[in-house]
Amino acid sequence: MAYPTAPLEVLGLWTGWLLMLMIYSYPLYKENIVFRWAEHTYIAVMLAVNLVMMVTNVNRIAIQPMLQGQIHYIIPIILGLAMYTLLVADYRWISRYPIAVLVGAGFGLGMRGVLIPNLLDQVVSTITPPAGGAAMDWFNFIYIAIGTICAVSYFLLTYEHTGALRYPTRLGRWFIMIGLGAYFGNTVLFRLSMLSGRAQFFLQVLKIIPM
Amino acid sequence: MAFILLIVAFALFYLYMYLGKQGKEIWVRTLPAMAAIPEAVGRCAEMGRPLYWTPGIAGNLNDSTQGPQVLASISILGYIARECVRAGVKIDAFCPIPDALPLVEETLRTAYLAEGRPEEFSKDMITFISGQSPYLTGTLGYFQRERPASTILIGGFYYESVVIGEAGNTIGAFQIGGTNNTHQMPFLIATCDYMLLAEELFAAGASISRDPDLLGSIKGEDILKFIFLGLMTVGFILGLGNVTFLIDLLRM
Amino acid sequence: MSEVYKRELVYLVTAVITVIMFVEYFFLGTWQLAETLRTYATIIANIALGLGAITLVVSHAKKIQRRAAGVWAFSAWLLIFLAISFLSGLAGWAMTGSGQGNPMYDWFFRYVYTPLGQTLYPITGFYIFSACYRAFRARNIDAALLLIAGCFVILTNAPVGGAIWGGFPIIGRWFLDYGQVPGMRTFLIVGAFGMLAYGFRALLGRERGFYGEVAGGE
Amino acid sequence: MSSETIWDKLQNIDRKVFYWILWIGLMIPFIRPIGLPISIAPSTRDLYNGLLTLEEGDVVWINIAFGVSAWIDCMPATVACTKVILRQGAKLIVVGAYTDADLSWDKLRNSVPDFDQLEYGKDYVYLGYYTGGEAVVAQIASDIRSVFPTDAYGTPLDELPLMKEVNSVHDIDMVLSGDTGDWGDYYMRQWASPYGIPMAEIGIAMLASSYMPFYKSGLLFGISSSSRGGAELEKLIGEPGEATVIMDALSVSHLMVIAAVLLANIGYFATRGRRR
Repeated sequence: MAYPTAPLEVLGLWTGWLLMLMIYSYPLYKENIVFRWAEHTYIAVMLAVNLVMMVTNVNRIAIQPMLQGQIHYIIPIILGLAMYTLLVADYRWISRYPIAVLVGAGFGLGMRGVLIPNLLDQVVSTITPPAGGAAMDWFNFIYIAIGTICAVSYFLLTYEHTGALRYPTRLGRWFIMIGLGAYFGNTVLFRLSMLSGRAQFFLQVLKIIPM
Repeated sequence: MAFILLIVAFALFYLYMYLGKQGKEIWVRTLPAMAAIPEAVGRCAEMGRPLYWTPGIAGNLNDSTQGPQVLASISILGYIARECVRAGVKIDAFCPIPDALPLVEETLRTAYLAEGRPEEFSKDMITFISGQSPYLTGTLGYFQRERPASTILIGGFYYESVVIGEAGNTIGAFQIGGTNNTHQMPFLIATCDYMLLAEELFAAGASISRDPDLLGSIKGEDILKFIFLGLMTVGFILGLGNVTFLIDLLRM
Repeated sequence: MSEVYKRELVYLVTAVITVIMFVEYFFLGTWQLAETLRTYATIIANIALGLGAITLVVSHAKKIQRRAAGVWAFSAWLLIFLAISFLSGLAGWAMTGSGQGNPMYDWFFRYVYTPLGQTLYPITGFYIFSACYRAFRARNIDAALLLIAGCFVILTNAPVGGAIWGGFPIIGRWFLDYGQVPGMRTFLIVGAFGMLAYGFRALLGRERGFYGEVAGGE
Repeated sequence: MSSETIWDKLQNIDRKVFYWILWIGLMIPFIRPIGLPISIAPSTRDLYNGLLTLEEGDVVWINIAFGVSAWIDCMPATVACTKVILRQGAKLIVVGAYTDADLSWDKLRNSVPDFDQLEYGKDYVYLGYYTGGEAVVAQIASDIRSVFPTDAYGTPLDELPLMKEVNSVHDIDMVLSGDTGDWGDYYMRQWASPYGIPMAEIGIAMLASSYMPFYKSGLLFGISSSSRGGAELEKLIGEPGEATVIMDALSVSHLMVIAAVLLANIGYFATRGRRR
């Protein structure tokens, strides 16, 4: 991508660059007037974009089908508007109905969705012995099985972690820490790779390095 | 097999909820994060600063993964709010999920009503900001301007967890975190004083209520865990001998 | 009677929809009714955004009205900019049917909204750096294990790790492929248990905390 | 406070110092590149080899489920994969799950010169933005036209030669999902698992971590992790690009993290005895 030449694009590039500096003034300096301005600008533009998306989405998935004869789409529109009764003290309770639909769909999909991938698949995967006979494969199998058993026992909430549970639960905590450490390390890659992109952009706009 | 698992789970939850109601004593391990809430509120009262609460922004209520976490967080908010009303501490609830707004408002309103101070409730306690990143900038700005003494980051989080957590640390806030999103747990552990990990998030509301009905379901969960631990142990031993019939059974 | 409308029927709606999702999953594969309900939920969640917008506008209007020190001017700017960008987007959509139909809105989208998103997401890079500094201290065995796993993975991901010592990527990859599995798998399992129990309580109408009621009927 | 040693001070360094060091440190490798060699992860190699099995006329579905904010992480790998796909003679359908999908498509289109030799509508198609999560992914599997009656430019699908014979998941030979969120899960659950369609993931680093079990179990034939995966793919196709350029910055920043961790621990152990 070459450095833009059209005036509006150049203006846009510099606007983005300045907004970046305004936002980064928070971590690099402190909360200040330019950060506050960028903060409010962002809140406004994001809400505007989301509202426009809302209008286009509702039009596409509800209003257009309704106009084409699928009259039942009036139901979610009414339920959605029922949310706004929150603003009227006496009728606030009506807003619970649309929420009940959301909560029901969320729980229904959530509960049915965890049974196989989160529970059965995980148990099967834990107890499936390695296909080959390599010592390292067997070591990994034993490590994962014992680790998972101990770590799950750490989450027993109605039993004291003493007696027979003392060592498995303590060991379980260590396995959890290893998992979280690896995850943490991996996330460092993602975050810093994005920040590198910004550092690159900073230099590109100033034409210190090519775009 | 998934259907059998669901039925077994529901039967166990129901059985122990029933036993709980019948008077069977159910002991639940104290969750340090929940035990720390009075400390968090007390700190705000001492310093005369507000308490910040957020359920994260990971998803709407109808999102299968994030919705239940947001609801669990709002359940805990009820408890926090009552503690705050008693101590005269101002709550600033940052709720970036529009469909959860009525629940947050209702929860806060009920807490004030239950403590006999309905007139102190104000809608201004609730801040809505649309979108993950603006919500983040809004929170950062708020932290520096209002300097809450304690922050409660419990719910469904995405990348904002580490930024809010670190920004909270910068202003010296006492922080309690909690999430079931594996990808954010390391950051809440790193930045918060106390943390509700995975299942603890869902159990937290029940554990503080001391309601035998709710405690019973936690006991049911533990029995289910024992069944799984048993399955895994037996399967592991069989696996060492390359016997796989249990695997075939579970795959049915 | 009003309690029935205000509470019990609400819980019933939640329960019925949850059960419909189950029936579809276990017995029918796909069910038009369940699909329609999910579409309804998407529409409701979309429309609810307007409620959030009203909340936000009212709260900033109050700040302007109060002339709240240090913030009211920003609130005013927020409302003005919100109006300009929303109305230009809406006008563009009404005329062209495209979300980015208006040149002004398109410019805001490309050069204000987009760069701000690109800026905010990476800000975590700063915070994760200082979080590493504080979290990765070998205060006890727990923290030491977190530190060791984290550092090996960091040195695996960056090309420089392998350049320093060829063993870093080998050990780090073991942590990524196997070392982290027990912990991550456990979160999947116990998180699922928690959600099942919580959902079951909601299904029976016993988990009412999130409806603003005090759990346990205190 | 006069007894405060350097180690005590190390324990309480102002965060801003770190942030400045990091910010400046990140820029240096862009000005003076180092060019450290990179190795190829097995999951990236499998992704590349999987793409090489494509035959002329195969149809590949690319889901762009990352916004412009994650371009640096996911776009280089998407660009490299697109080059391989087009050079294999396969056809391409692109969709976007984020509001800024059009910008991402422009970026992809402009980053792959191979598109210039091909014909829109016949060799590749951009269907545009869609929303609705897992339910809509399931819907597309059974009927693409119910979600995308037209392409992103308003042309009915039946007027596009490529789309004439593509109606459902059965007419697609491979799917790639580039993700920052949960869309890869949706495609795995609704496409790869029930229909056995080959699928690979182009994800941010954390997703590469969470999807590792699915790669191990064979549901995914390959994974590219973050910009590192992008750089590995760029190396595999022999065309260094945006990801390769930032690898040095990654090395420097990761080294800084390690240095900070070392410093924190040295300080911690040096002061621990006294605190006791």
